[in-house]
Amino acid sequence: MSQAVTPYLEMSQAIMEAGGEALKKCYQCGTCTGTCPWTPITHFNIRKLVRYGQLGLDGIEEFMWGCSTCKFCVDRCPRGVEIIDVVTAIRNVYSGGGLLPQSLRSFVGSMSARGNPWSGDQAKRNDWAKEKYPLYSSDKEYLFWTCCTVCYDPRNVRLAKATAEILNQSGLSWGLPPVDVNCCGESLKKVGDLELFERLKNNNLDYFKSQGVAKIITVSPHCLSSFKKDYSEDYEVLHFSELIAKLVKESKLSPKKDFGGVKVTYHDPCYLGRHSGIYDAPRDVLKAIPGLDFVEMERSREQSMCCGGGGGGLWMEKMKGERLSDLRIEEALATGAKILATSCPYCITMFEDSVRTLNADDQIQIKDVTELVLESLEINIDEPVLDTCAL
Amino acid sequence: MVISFKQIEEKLKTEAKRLLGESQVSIVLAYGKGYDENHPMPYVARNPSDVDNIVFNEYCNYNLARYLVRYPAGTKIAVAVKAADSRAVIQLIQEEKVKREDLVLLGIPVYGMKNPKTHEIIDGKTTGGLYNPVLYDILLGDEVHGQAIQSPYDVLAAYESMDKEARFAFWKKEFDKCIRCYACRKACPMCYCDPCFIDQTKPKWGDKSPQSHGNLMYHLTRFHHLAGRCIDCGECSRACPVDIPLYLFHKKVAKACEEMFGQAAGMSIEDKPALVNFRVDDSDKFLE
Amino acid sequence: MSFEPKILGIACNWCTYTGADLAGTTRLQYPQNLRVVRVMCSSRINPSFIFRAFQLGADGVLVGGCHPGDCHYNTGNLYARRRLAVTKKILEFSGLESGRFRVEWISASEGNKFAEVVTEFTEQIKKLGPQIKFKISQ
Amino acid sequence: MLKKTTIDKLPELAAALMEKGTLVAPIKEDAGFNFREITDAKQVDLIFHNTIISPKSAFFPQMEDFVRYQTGKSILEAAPVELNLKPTFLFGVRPCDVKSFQIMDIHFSGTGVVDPYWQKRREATTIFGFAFDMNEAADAAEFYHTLGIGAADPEGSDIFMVRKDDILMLKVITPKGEKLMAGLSFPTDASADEIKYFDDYIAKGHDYKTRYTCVDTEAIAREFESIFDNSDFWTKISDACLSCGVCTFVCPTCYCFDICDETLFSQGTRRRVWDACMFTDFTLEASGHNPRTKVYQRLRQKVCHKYSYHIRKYGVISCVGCGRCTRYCPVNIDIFSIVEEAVKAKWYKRL
Amino acid sequence: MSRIGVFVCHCGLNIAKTVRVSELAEFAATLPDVVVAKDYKFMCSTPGQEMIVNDIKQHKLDRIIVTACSPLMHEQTFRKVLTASGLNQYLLTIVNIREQVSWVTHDIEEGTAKAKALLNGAVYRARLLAPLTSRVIDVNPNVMVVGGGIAGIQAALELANTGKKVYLIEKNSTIGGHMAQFDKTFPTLDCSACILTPKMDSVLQHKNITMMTSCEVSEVKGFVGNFDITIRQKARYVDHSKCNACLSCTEKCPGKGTSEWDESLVKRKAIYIPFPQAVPQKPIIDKESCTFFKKGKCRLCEKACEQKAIDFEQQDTFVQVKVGAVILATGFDLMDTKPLVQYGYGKYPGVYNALEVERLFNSAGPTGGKVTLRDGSEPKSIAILHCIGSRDKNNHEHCSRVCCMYSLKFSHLFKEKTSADVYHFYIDMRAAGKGYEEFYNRIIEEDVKFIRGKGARVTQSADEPGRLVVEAEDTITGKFIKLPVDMVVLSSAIVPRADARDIARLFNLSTDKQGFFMERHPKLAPLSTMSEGIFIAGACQSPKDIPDTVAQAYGAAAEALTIVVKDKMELEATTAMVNPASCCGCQNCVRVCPYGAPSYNAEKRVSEINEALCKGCGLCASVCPSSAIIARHFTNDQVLAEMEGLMEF
Repeated sequence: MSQAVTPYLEMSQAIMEAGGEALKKCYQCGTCTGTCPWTPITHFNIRKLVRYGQLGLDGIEEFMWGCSTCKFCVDRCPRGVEIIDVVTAIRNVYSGGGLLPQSLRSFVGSMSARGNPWSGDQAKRNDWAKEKYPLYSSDKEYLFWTCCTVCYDPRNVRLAKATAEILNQSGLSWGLPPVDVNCCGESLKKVGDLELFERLKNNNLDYFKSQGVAKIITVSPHCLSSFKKDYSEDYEVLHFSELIAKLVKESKLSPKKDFGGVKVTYHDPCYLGRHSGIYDAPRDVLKAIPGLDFVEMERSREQSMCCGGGGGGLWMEKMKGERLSDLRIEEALATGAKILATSCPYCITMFEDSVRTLNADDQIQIKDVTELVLESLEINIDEPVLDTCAL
Repeated sequence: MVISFKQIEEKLKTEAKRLLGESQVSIVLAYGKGYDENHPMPYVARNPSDVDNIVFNEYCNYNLARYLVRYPAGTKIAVAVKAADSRAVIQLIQEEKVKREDLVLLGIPVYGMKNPKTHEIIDGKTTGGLYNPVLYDILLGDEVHGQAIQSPYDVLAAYESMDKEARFAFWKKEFDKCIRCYACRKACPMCYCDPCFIDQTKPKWGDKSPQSHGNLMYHLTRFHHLAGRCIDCGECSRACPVDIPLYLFHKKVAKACEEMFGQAAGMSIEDKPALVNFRVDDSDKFLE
Repeated sequence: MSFEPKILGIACNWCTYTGADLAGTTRLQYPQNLRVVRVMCSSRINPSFIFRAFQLGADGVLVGGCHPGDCHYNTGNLYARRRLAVTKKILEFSGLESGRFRVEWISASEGNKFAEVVTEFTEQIKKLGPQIKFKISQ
Repeated sequence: MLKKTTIDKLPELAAALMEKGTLVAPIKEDAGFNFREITDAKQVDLIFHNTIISPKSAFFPQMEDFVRYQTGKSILEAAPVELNLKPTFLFGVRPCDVKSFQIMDIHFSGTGVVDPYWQKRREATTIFGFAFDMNEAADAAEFYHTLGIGAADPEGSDIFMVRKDDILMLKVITPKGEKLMAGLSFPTDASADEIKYFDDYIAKGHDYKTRYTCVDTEAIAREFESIFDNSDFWTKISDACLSCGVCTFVCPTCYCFDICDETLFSQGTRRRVWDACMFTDFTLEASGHNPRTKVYQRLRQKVCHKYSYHIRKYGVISCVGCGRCTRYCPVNIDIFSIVEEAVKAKWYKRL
Repeated sequence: MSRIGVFVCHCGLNIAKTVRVSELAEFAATLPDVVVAKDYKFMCSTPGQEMIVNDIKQHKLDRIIVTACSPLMHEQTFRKVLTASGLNQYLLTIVNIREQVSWVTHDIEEGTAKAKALLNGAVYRARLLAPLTSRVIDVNPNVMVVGGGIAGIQAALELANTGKKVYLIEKNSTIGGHMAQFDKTFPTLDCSACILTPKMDSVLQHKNITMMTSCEVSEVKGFVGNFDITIRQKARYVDHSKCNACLSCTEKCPGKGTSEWDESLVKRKAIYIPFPQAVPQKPIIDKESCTFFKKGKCRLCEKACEQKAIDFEQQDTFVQVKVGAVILATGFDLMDTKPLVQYGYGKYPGVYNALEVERLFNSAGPTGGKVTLRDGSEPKSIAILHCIGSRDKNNHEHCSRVCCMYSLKFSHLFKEKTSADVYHFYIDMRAAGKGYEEFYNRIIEEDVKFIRGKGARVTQSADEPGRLVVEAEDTITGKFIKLPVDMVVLSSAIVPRADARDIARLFNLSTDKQGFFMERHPKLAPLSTMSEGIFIAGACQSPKDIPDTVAQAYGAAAEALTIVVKDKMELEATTAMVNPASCCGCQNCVRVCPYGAPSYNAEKRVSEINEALCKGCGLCASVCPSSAIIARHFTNDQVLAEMEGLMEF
């Protein structure tokens, strides 16, 4: 017996006021679900989520956390509905009532208390740099914005160091932000805590304004997208792969070490590709490194598959068989590549987990583009690599 | 090296004699002796013997382009053209009043022409400020370089910064001096309409009497008719017996046209006069 | 008695005049200082009309035409845009307050825009006061 | 008898005249001097060579309102414009300009029908002639000597003035001048040698050389009649001419005018305005036909009117040689050279 | 000197409420030249009109001013009144004191004052009104129909049957258009060729129709009633006058070209007729694929032709055609779905677009009507994906209207010709035409499966090579469907012809956002356009099915007939004219006129205006520096006088 439900329009009104007004444009054609990478492997159904939002039906909370904001559906939607904004709005309205899943509670708690998602001590933010690199001051050209993940996560610290070393090599004037800055808040916003996001954003903005920051380099596409879309426009924000591509083209950086023809394939992070439209820069860099045999995966560029880390996915536990990063690793292995290169700390983390759970870490290595460039410049930043699983 | 007027005169004479001798052209428009040295006159040489009366000195600043429309279409004419005059010829070609192939342009690069009334050097303040002809077949002397190139519109700054009341008072005083002798209209190479709109009686655009409103209508409409066509030769102001500074207003309209339509008058034969042309993406800001 | 300006309106038959009629049929109220001359196209407006209007004592002149691209004679108002722009520059340089001459693109369906523009323009002219510069004193 | 005053007392003389009526004298303007009604006595000074527009504008103004009428009503009921004239003093008129009044009198009052406006203004005006300064060279454009006018020719003036350094001598010529001078208190009588100086100055005036060619009016008229059909001559002469209206508007002996109605709302004014034979629509007929469309025809008309037809009709050349037309012509066309060229070989040599 | 009659209308209370009409009439009486000034309750009523006629006769009036509603309302009515009373209809001025005075103010003082000012302006203008006679020109009786599809054929036949001469211009080598490519038509499933070929033949036989295939419009001059159109006759390299259609030349030809007619599913000879019932049934040579043109030798077809009809030196020729009206029926194209990579069109051989499937069904098609895949095998399961590129902001926002119905037709034909299972991936099943819903029910009963969800992706099946997988969500169950199929049919968007914008520019039409021709009014004038005498019919105006297309063809034929049935046509009298005495030959008018009405007469060195081309906008009159151009009824002095009158009080 199907119990009758009545539309609860105040709820859909609230969702619309929280930024989801595109809700009303959807004519339920199902293209988004058909396109969504999660549909085949989970019971998450984005069209149904939007439908519940349209009529304000309850029971929405079970599957509103399935979306990793990979923007595949937004690109395909024939009505041009900004589905990510709808999802964010729904999460904002519902999470207000404390309906946050267990795995995200520590994430949001650390954000509000320590200004970073990794419960890392605020003061130790720049410890990875060991004072080897300069702090930003207004006379410098670039601010190298260190994403919290590359500050605190041992695996991703290598990205920060690699970037710093390459910047030194390039002769550009740059500097690090001080410890009192906090997370760019991209994932926090997608999780729905808009109020906290504003606070973190304003704190960063005050720092930018006080130092007269104009150009920002970041290694994380999430910071890139957050600065470009949610912060004010008067900053020129570059992903580090774009800068390397420019430097290589202007032959200010010349990769030397030959990798001996090893096969490499590239994964387009959703926030670098579909969100920010940068596809060719990382590929140009890889092709500039001698001895790398570049091969393209079947689902690449605009069709690239998500690693599952976006929209708070990095902090949510997913059951085995329901992880996109596993599928992506299999796709990479199918190309016969020995190295899976990408340019986002979230993807690096997700792939490192999957390659271990699939115990394929001997068949394929996960490398960030910056690491490959560093290696080809024959600069060694290695200390004993901590095994992240031990954490 | 200030080009000596004498050298140019000699070259002008030899060229004129050659062109008439070989009957490449039926008339040569140049400058001739007046009732004394510093009052030369425009002169038409029809056969080689006339060439001896040709002179060239620092007072020969007439724009000979205005005589071109007086001769029947197709007459082969050689005309001596200085910088501004060559732009007038280009503008006439643009408006199909003369054909390029009927003309032999004797370009005169010159600096140091003087205003006969004030004896001051004529420069960018009252004219377009160019020294070398924009278009010519034969150049009677090497190009003038090294003179200070100042924008012809600098002189406007003082007037543009005036407040509205002062500027209206200034122009009212100037236009009240006008005795409606129409020397400015007849001196202008671009004003070849005969009869002019002000001569019409049906409709009567302005009264014939030299009152301020009749003068205002005549002058403002003429400024509009020359919008995008005036080549800033300054002849109208020099021809005016009561010295009304008409070049100021023409410069302002020319500056506005250049800013709005991106095209200066008489600079290239391919251009189309600004006000008989349009661009779909002309911005509506012009009208704010 | 407060100053009641005399404003001359020149309206193109296909768009602005029809828009004005629409404002009438929809009973929109607007000040009655505007006196409209109907012409077939905004490109019919000779700049000398504008100078003559101010000489006849108009305190303000409002020209209305179709939006560029919608002209019934398809390029008419594109020429008009340039010619009226030059007219505006000439009036300004001659010392007339630039607020007294205004060009608006009003389509046949924009009755409300017509009423708004007339109301706003009348207020603006009231602020500027009577126009005595060009006016021919009898 | 001869009176005299000093240059620095001129303002008092001017003030005195202003009390008696309207004083019209040359005033400095941007482009040169022009006769204007004086409002402030200090404006009057006599350091000009000659005015741009001739003093004819004092008797024959560029715009003269005849009658004001209501549109829609018959013009017969309209009231003519009353010429309420105060006595006028035309101060500082050069001898050649004074002579021009006599030529203009032929047309405005000498040939039967009298033009009331010209006549009233002429009678109400006392002319203060003013001799040229003979120490200076004559202006390049002037050629009044050719027309038999002396640099200090008192003929036609009511009072004639000669300046010697800072002394200004005034001699009464006509009874009108006499009556006026009697009314003026302060100019003192001149001393004997000043009188002698004054008379010598007048005599010397006649030999003062300007551009000169012996002018036998009869011969000139015949010459122009014979050359009338020589269109090459006239085309060559008029090659440079713009056919604007400057020469006719500045000329003291040009008197052509046009009558036009200027209406506004329901009032209209019929007024006379100067016209120029050089304008294209001067001879435009109602049918649309225009006998003189070419520039050379119009220039020929202008020159022959003064140097041919006028002689045949009134026996006098309608030109006083003031040189204004040559000085202000935008392309420096010189009527004197045209006359010389027309009569070329014969008369010039015979001198 | 003029005797003006002023007639003020109360319009019931519409005007009288906020304008003191009697005071207005008294004021009018005081104005100079006003002989009669009256006010009446309803001027546009018959008694009102009679009052004017009587007053004209009685007071010998020669100018009439009607102070009432907008001229756009009743100017024609009062012009007829003047004509009836023997006065020239242009000696009339309407003063708009309703829409622009009484209805826009509540203050009767303001209203009356403004009405007086407007009336005063009208009196000043009326004094200068001149009688005008509108020119009459003769109308060319012929009509041109551009586009030989069903719309063009239908319109041409209708017009030809009325006795009018019709020129039917077709870009392709045969008429018939897209309809000739179909096998069956919905909803009646009658065979497309059976209902179309008879019409094509009657076009061929019809004495009033001149059929011009392989032709394109290259230039359009003239105006309604007198169009002068240049047609480019493309070189066919076969002289159709000599050819007797024996087609022996096509047998010998070695050339291989992709057959456009069969949507390049199959090759065709270099000398070919697109399909057996092509009209005209005479071949043409395709330059790109003809070995003679490519390598300079072969000429086998020339040898095979007894009629000696082959002519390799043939050039494009230009034909001048004069007509009175034009109907554009240029049809549509199917959207190229290659850019939509997610559907794999052009990448996977099993993916077809709608027209290709139509050719598969057609017995004259590449497979002789057998439904086989590109590798010849018979598909066992077929998926038809609706709305590909249509109803999609990123591609075409419009709904292409016919895809649902032809998709249903496809599924019927698939069921009939193969034993395959047929699936539809749709969003809404739009079956709104007559007999459409019934057709939909019939198809459902033929055991066709409908999945309510737009096809999201087509990929190659991992486990069964050669098969495809359609991924979509069945939004009814909310389940994600991965359907393995052999063949995918994309019902892609219907878009305007590639050269639609050029044709629009030739005929001075505007096109809408999607590129279809813009009708004058979507509801009240769907077949006429902003250009007088140019009409549109069929899919070139917007996607539509055959019944609507034919209906529009009838309509357009009727509209064209209204023009060409009369042999004379009255032109607007308010055109412009040049006063040669004042013209200085600056040619500004020639440069600006959008209609090319003014032309420069070189000997007289003055401009002249061809009044037939002139639309009366007055642009030339305002650019003329010596105001030599008189814009009749809006002359310079009339406008100046009106302005003076308006500003007097």
